[in-house]
Amino acid sequence: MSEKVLMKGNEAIAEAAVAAGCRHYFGYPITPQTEIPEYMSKRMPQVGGVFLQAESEVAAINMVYGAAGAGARVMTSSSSPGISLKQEGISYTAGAELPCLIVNIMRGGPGLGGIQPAQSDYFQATKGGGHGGYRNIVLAPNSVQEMADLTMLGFSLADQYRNPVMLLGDGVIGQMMEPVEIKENNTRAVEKPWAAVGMHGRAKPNIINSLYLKANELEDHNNRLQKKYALMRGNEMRWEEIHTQDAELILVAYGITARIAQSAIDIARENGKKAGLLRPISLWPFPEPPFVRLAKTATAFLTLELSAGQMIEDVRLATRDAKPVYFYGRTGGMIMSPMEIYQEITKILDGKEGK
Amino acid sequence: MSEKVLMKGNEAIAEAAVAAGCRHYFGYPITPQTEIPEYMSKRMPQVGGVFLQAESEVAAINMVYGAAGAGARVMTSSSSPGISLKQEGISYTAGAELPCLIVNIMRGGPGLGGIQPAQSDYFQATKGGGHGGYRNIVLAPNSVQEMADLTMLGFSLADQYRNPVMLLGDGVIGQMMEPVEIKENNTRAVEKPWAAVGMHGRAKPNIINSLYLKANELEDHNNRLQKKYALMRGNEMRWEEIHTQDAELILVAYGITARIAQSAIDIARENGKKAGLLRPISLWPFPEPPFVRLAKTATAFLTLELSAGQMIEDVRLATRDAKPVYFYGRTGGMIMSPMEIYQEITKILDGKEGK
Amino acid sequence: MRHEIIMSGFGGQGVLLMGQILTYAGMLEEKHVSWIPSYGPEMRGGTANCSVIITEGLAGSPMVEEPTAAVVLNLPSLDKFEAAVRVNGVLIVNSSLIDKAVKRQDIKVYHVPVNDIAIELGNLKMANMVALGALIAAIDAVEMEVLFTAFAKKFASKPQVIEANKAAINRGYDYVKKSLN
Amino acid sequence: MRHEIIMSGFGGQGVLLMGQILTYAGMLEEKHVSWIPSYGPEMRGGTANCSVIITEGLAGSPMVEEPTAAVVLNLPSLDKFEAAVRVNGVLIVNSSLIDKAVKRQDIKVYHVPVNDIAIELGNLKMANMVALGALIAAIDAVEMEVLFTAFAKKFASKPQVIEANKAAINRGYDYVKKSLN
Amino acid sequence: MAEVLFSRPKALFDIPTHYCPGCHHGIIHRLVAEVIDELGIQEKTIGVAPVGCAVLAYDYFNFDMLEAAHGRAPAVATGVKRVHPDAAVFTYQGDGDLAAIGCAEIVHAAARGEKITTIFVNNAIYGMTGGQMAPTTLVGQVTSTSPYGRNLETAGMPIRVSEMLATLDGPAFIARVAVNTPANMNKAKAAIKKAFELQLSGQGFCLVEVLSICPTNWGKTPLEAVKWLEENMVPHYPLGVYKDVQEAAK
Amino acid sequence: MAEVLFSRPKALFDIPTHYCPGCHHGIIHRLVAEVIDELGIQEKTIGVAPVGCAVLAYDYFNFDMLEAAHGRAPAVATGVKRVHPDAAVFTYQGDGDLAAIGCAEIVHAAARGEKITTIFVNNAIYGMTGGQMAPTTLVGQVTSTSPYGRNLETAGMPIRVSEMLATLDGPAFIARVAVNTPANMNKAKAAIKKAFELQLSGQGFCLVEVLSICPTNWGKTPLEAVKWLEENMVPHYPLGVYKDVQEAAK
Amino acid sequence: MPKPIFFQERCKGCALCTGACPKQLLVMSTTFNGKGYNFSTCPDDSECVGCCLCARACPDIVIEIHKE
Amino acid sequence: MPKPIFFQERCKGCALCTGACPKQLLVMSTTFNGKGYNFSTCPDDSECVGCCLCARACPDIVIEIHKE
Ligand SMILES: Cc1ncc(C[n+]2csc(CCOP(=O)(O)OP(=O)(O)O)c2C)c(N)n1
Ligand SMILES: Cc1ncc(C[n+]2csc(CCOP(=O)(O)OP(=O)(O)O)c2C)c(N)n1
Ligand code: SF4
Ligand code: SF4
Ligand code: SF4
Ligand code: SF4
Ligand code: SF4
Ligand code: SF4
Ligand SMILES: [Mg+2]
Ligand SMILES: [Mg+2]
Repeated sequence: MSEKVLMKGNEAIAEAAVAAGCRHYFGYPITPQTEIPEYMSKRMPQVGGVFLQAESEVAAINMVYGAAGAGARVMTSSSSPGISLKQEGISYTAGAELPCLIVNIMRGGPGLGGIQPAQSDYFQATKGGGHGGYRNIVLAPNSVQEMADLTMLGFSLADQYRNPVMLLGDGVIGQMMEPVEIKENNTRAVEKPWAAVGMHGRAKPNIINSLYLKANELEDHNNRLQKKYALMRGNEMRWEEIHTQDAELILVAYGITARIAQSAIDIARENGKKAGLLRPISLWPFPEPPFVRLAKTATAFLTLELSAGQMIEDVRLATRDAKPVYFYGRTGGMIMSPMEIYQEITKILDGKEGK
Repeated sequence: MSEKVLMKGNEAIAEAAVAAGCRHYFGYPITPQTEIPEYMSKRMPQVGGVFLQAESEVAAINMVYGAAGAGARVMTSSSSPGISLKQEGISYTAGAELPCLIVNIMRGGPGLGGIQPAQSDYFQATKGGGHGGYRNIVLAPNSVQEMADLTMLGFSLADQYRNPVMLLGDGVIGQMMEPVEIKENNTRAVEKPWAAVGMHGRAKPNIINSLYLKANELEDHNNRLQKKYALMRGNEMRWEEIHTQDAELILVAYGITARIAQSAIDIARENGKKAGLLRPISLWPFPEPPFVRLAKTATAFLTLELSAGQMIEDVRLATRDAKPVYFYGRTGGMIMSPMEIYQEITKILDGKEGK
Repeated sequence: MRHEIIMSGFGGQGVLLMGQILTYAGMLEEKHVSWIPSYGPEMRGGTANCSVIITEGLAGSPMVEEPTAAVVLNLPSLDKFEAAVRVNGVLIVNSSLIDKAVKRQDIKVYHVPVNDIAIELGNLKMANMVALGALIAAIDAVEMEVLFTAFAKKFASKPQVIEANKAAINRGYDYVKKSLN
Repeated sequence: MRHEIIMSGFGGQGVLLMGQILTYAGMLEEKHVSWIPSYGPEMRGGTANCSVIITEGLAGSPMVEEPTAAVVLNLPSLDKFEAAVRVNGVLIVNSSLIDKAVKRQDIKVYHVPVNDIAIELGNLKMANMVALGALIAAIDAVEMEVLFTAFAKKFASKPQVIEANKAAINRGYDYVKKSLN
Repeated sequence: MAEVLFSRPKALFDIPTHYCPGCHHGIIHRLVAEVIDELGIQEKTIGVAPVGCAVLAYDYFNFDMLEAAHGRAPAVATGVKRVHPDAAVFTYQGDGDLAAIGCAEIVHAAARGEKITTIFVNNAIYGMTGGQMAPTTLVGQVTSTSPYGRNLETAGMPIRVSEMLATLDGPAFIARVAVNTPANMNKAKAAIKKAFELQLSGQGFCLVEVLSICPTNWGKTPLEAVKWLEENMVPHYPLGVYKDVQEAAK
Repeated sequence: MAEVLFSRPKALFDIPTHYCPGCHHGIIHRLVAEVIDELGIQEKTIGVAPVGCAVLAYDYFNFDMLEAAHGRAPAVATGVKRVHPDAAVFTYQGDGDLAAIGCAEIVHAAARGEKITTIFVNNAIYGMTGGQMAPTTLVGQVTSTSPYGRNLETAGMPIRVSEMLATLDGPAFIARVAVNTPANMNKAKAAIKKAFELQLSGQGFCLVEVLSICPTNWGKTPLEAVKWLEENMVPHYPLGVYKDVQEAAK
Repeated sequence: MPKPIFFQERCKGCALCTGACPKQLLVMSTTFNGKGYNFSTCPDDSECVGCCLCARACPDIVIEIHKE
Repeated sequence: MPKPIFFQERCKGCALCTGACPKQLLVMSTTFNGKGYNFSTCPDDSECVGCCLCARACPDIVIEIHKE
């Protein structure tokens, strides 16, 4: 399995999950991620795993809760409206500290919206679309290869921290095909002595739970969670930098937008304009260190999103508003072209744009 | 109805809604807001209105969607886990631009959590717990009187902007009784020529919808929404200031926490410490102007929340990190005392605390 | 004076209502008042309690941590709140159900057999009103007349119960006033 | 050279597969490649199209706005993409179904009766492969041998179809090469 | 002058639909529109469109409509009906929409006896998303998420919605029909008409399940699909009236 | 030495419960525990607790458990069972949990023939949240959200869950029982036992609906409540076996 | 005489109408309409009985039945 | 002789056991246990037949039936 194959991003997620030892998939069809359940419905029976098409996204995330609580490596996937429906379940999964992978291949909204690519679920993914103040690790691939690699990483991190991990992609990366190498399973095998598997001689029952009726106990639980989140912040920030060292203008983009930004930077450099790219790979924890560093050397930042502006808040927070942070976005499935971005770059570097 | 009566915050919401002409309530019981549906189940039949206990929160928000789309003044209410379940429906309601009031009387989380008061759904309410990048107006009362007044205001704003409005309370304000005057209906009567009421001679059907299959049309729709949101930002920021003029330290708190902070400020002032309170009443749009102004006169901000820290991001963004922003929070239903806050004030003003 | 009062007892003992009537009376006197119950499953079979604030000053936080006065109608309530009462504060103990001794020396303690008095008056359910009268005697938070008005307003739809409860309030009041002599 | 190619036609005409095989070939030549389909309900009964990038440079954005080459297998596709083709770019037109004239003068246009050729070869379904051959003849994006390998790999489980399709690709290729003379 | 024996009903706009060739959605739309014409209720009809292939129904029907979230049409219709008790409110839903994600909403609308009409198009598959298994997919049927055929052991038997809902007290009328033959089409139309009439006379919840073809995702020509429906769907989903308060009252 | 004729089952911890005086939840817990003891499956039992008064069931049962979101116990149990096909997996759910918010999940677990057991405690009310109307509340019954009595016109008739689910092909066993008399308690226990046995032998989904009292929210003493159950609930919810694949096979 | 009138550009070529005509009068074209479909035709409508079954079978309301 | 043994502090005073005893042997106390409930008692257990019905009726497993 270490030869390159041509795969859709969605398929790469599925095959990487199989390679990572995921043997339980629960999901519900929705464009543009339906290739994931479809692929799983083929593959799982072949590897002795379970593919179950749930009656809804709500049921799917709660099946994930059950399977994760029972000790399995498990995943679900959906797209924007379906992910909204999973918010209660995600909060429960985070509250009960259950490891699992949740994939959101974003489409345009709000509401039914459309089925074309978007990045307008950034807030939902990173700030907690569910209630109660939990955190998920959020990973944002920008290529089919990363779809596969971050899937494996996601399972590792989920088990390591006993926490849900969200893979946040967009319709473009989900639908596009690129060469990809599905690596051999490089995830850690983790013991799950806490799982509800039947007592089988164990003295005390294992309980999977997020209920703490006494306020002080719930606060203790939250404090434990916050400690864990601090640990994640310390260890799990991931990003990529391209041409940032001498850059006057730092483009900030994730997922497909980062790919387009890269093309735009090529054009800019050809035209003697010093633009660079800072690509957050972990959207939560948001990779603050490079922002702090680059806020010293660059003159401005330009956040690019397929939304009306969400990550820009984290960019401003990470840079402590030390330098102007500009924004350019498209919504509803419209995708910006490298040329569009280049024009924004020009406007800023030629000083025609107020902040 | 203009005499003062003693009412629970939850009841004040319900009675104010009745006074505001709301004749359709759809909801599902959940502590600590069940007094709202209970009150409505008594009152609605008396005023010829509809009380319907839905089969779930998901059904309830979609009934609201239907009733709002059919032109009614309508509301629902729930608490944290139930609000998570409504996220898809809220996104639809925002996407289809339907006016309605959604009440969240927050309790501790994540997951099932507990039933004691909390403020850990701030992100969900203000950033969009649902998908697709919409905005709701979010109002945060800090007394039973405001529960009533902001309910009426909420209905007005919802109709005015054709947008969902969320009333974000906490278990304390929901459960506490205070004297309250249910004012006479001061909401504007708004025509709803767009509503699906049957054509009755109209030439073209009215369609309630959030689907735009063509990306450019969905982008146009989003641009229209963003324009509306900008209008709201311009017109609907609300806040209260207490002792801020000469304050060195600005406490920032909403809802019940603001009440406690006020007591703490009393103690501080008695002890010669210049603390003041900036209380956001609209959490979205977040009231930036006073922050910008006070960032010039004060030396620091202290954000107080019944959460692990959510509004603090908006405080930092609003102040542009011009002054240190400290944080103190309790979670899980634990409530800070004025004394606890006073100690934080002391630490900061006596310079013992690094940012 | 800022009164911060906790009332606590079994689920069925009517402590929430007792607090509401006191709060209502405070409102009628145009003071700043608030009432807040404990809520949740612990109510079921367990104890119920509420916090009442009556003040002429700032309303502020409705939560009571160190009550200026507490009424405890059963043993678990005594165990829970004895330590919390503010120095020089007041503790009304339902001596009909609680025979444990109060340890605090720095507060004023009134032992009132509210159940017995209520039974004597013909209805155990009025024990809460007996306790309320006792509390008012001890802390003078509101006028007795206003308290009666509050009760009457609350029970406007059941005028037949008013007189008996008024008597219960009076009996509790007198019991404490007498002990003050 | 960075090839940015759009292939477009009816839902059933196999344009997505055609793009995948080209992309596969590009991958076998160790170039940077990407393929992305249009998706959604417009596929149903309407047109389908895909974008293919084959380049030795940076992969970058997989979206194609101004194709260096376009293959249009039906009239709506011509209407949709004619204007987009880059100056000096290539347009392969399925003349079996499209008799509308191409207006652009600044691009290279090849009219290939791919349906007719495919029917002649005995299977209308191979029209896409005829078009693919024609495209390669026009733009030389990959080696023909590699293209055959790509096809063979893709259809490893159906070896019986390989030869016929190879013939179809060749026929398309020859048709264009001949017209170049 | 020419007499017109058959033409488009008024309640349907004169525009082409996006449905695949042969798809029964088009016929079912027409029957609904004919009934609305015949009852003369176009002006007071409010429809609720599903998420499914019929998501654009509001483009075709010529009366007020709301587009519901996937599966929630009965809840949306409930909201509408409670505001306009005199309106003719109906939902139009596919089998994924109604029987999978919207299962709770349809059961409870039925149980409440909500005075709405539901047109339930059962084509044994998720059409719009490209042919995944539905709760009504037959055992052994190959779909894109049951590539080895629906497996009885892991996915269970297909749900018979009409039979299940008929056990509730709230429904006034429940029937299963098909539009595969002229005779069945007549029965289908009669059932739809009754389902509107009983709603309007306040009898309760009314549902008509229409067996339908999805040639595209079944991988069949329309004529093959009709045959498959007759040979495979009808045996598992017997046509007939499952509940009728009017008949019961007689 | 004293022979012990009756004592606490092993599968129940020896601690007091939070249930109200007289609440049948305690009896039903005990019956489940007795069955688990008798079948000797404590070590391989995995329970799923609901949100409802039984939310703390995991404090009382002495085996592995998961606390599910409100209504989602069947989905959670499905996840568990698919990971541990040999485990005895059961959900314990109230009527609000199972019949209202969790309606889709129970219907689909039943339809899939998911090999789990469901103990469905029908007390015609939302106990935990303080006595609101449930889908199973009787017409005319006063609750905190039906203060004038459940209104047939606006809220519909109470759902008979066992009858509804019995129309599906997936269930192996469905019975309605009560624990109001010694004889009924015996039948209840026998039904629960069968519902575990048939799960373990892989027959399919098994559900036992137990009529139960909520003296607190019914506003009655426990003895009055038992009487009310007999006089009001049993007539609308007839006791009996609604499905039994074993009997059917005979 | 009754006869079927086709709105040819709307036809999707599904052929359901051909199966519905009791007189088997309808035939699919071998040429395409603007959408690219073979469309339904009635080469000889003289035997048409005006039963409308073809029209009712058509999902796309391609056919009207007129009577002179 | 069989007889009921009460775990008195667990009793919630619901009285379900008193209704269940075929011999009507059980009586609620007039005093309270630590939880504040009147508790069930068997003032004279000599007629107890060890049927266990009281124990089975108890939701709180307050009663064990022992036999000497
Ligand atoms: C919450 C949510 N989940 C999933 C989808 C994706 N989706 C759209 S239509 C559909 C199924 C449609 O099938 P059906 O209801 O049977 O209608 P048909 O297309 O067959 O007429 C699905 C799963 C969605 N839009 N929203
Ligand atoms: C999503 C969600 N909605 C609502 C609630 C509040 N809630 C808790 S228990 C309950 C109903 C319990 O009733 P039932 O299931 O009948 O169980 P019982 O208490 O009667 O045994 C409700 C509505 C919740 N916890 N979560
Ligand atoms: S996909 Fe199926 S259901 Fe949808 S329009 Fe096409 S044939 Fe009809
Ligand atoms: S509220 Fe009702 S169901 Fe809940 S424990 Fe009390 S009696 Fe039992
Ligand atoms: S109207 Fe009848 S006879 Fe005439 S073409 Fe149509 S189906 Fe045939
Ligand atoms: S049924 Fe209609 S669409 Fe189909 S072939 Fe006949 S006329 Fe054309
Ligand atoms: S065991 Fe039987 S006879 Fe003895 S006390 Fe109990 S119920 Fe009565
Ligand atoms: S049944 Fe149990 S709890 Fe109830 S009174 Fe008897 S011993 Fe006590
Ligand atoms: Mg379908
Ligand atoms: Mg219940």
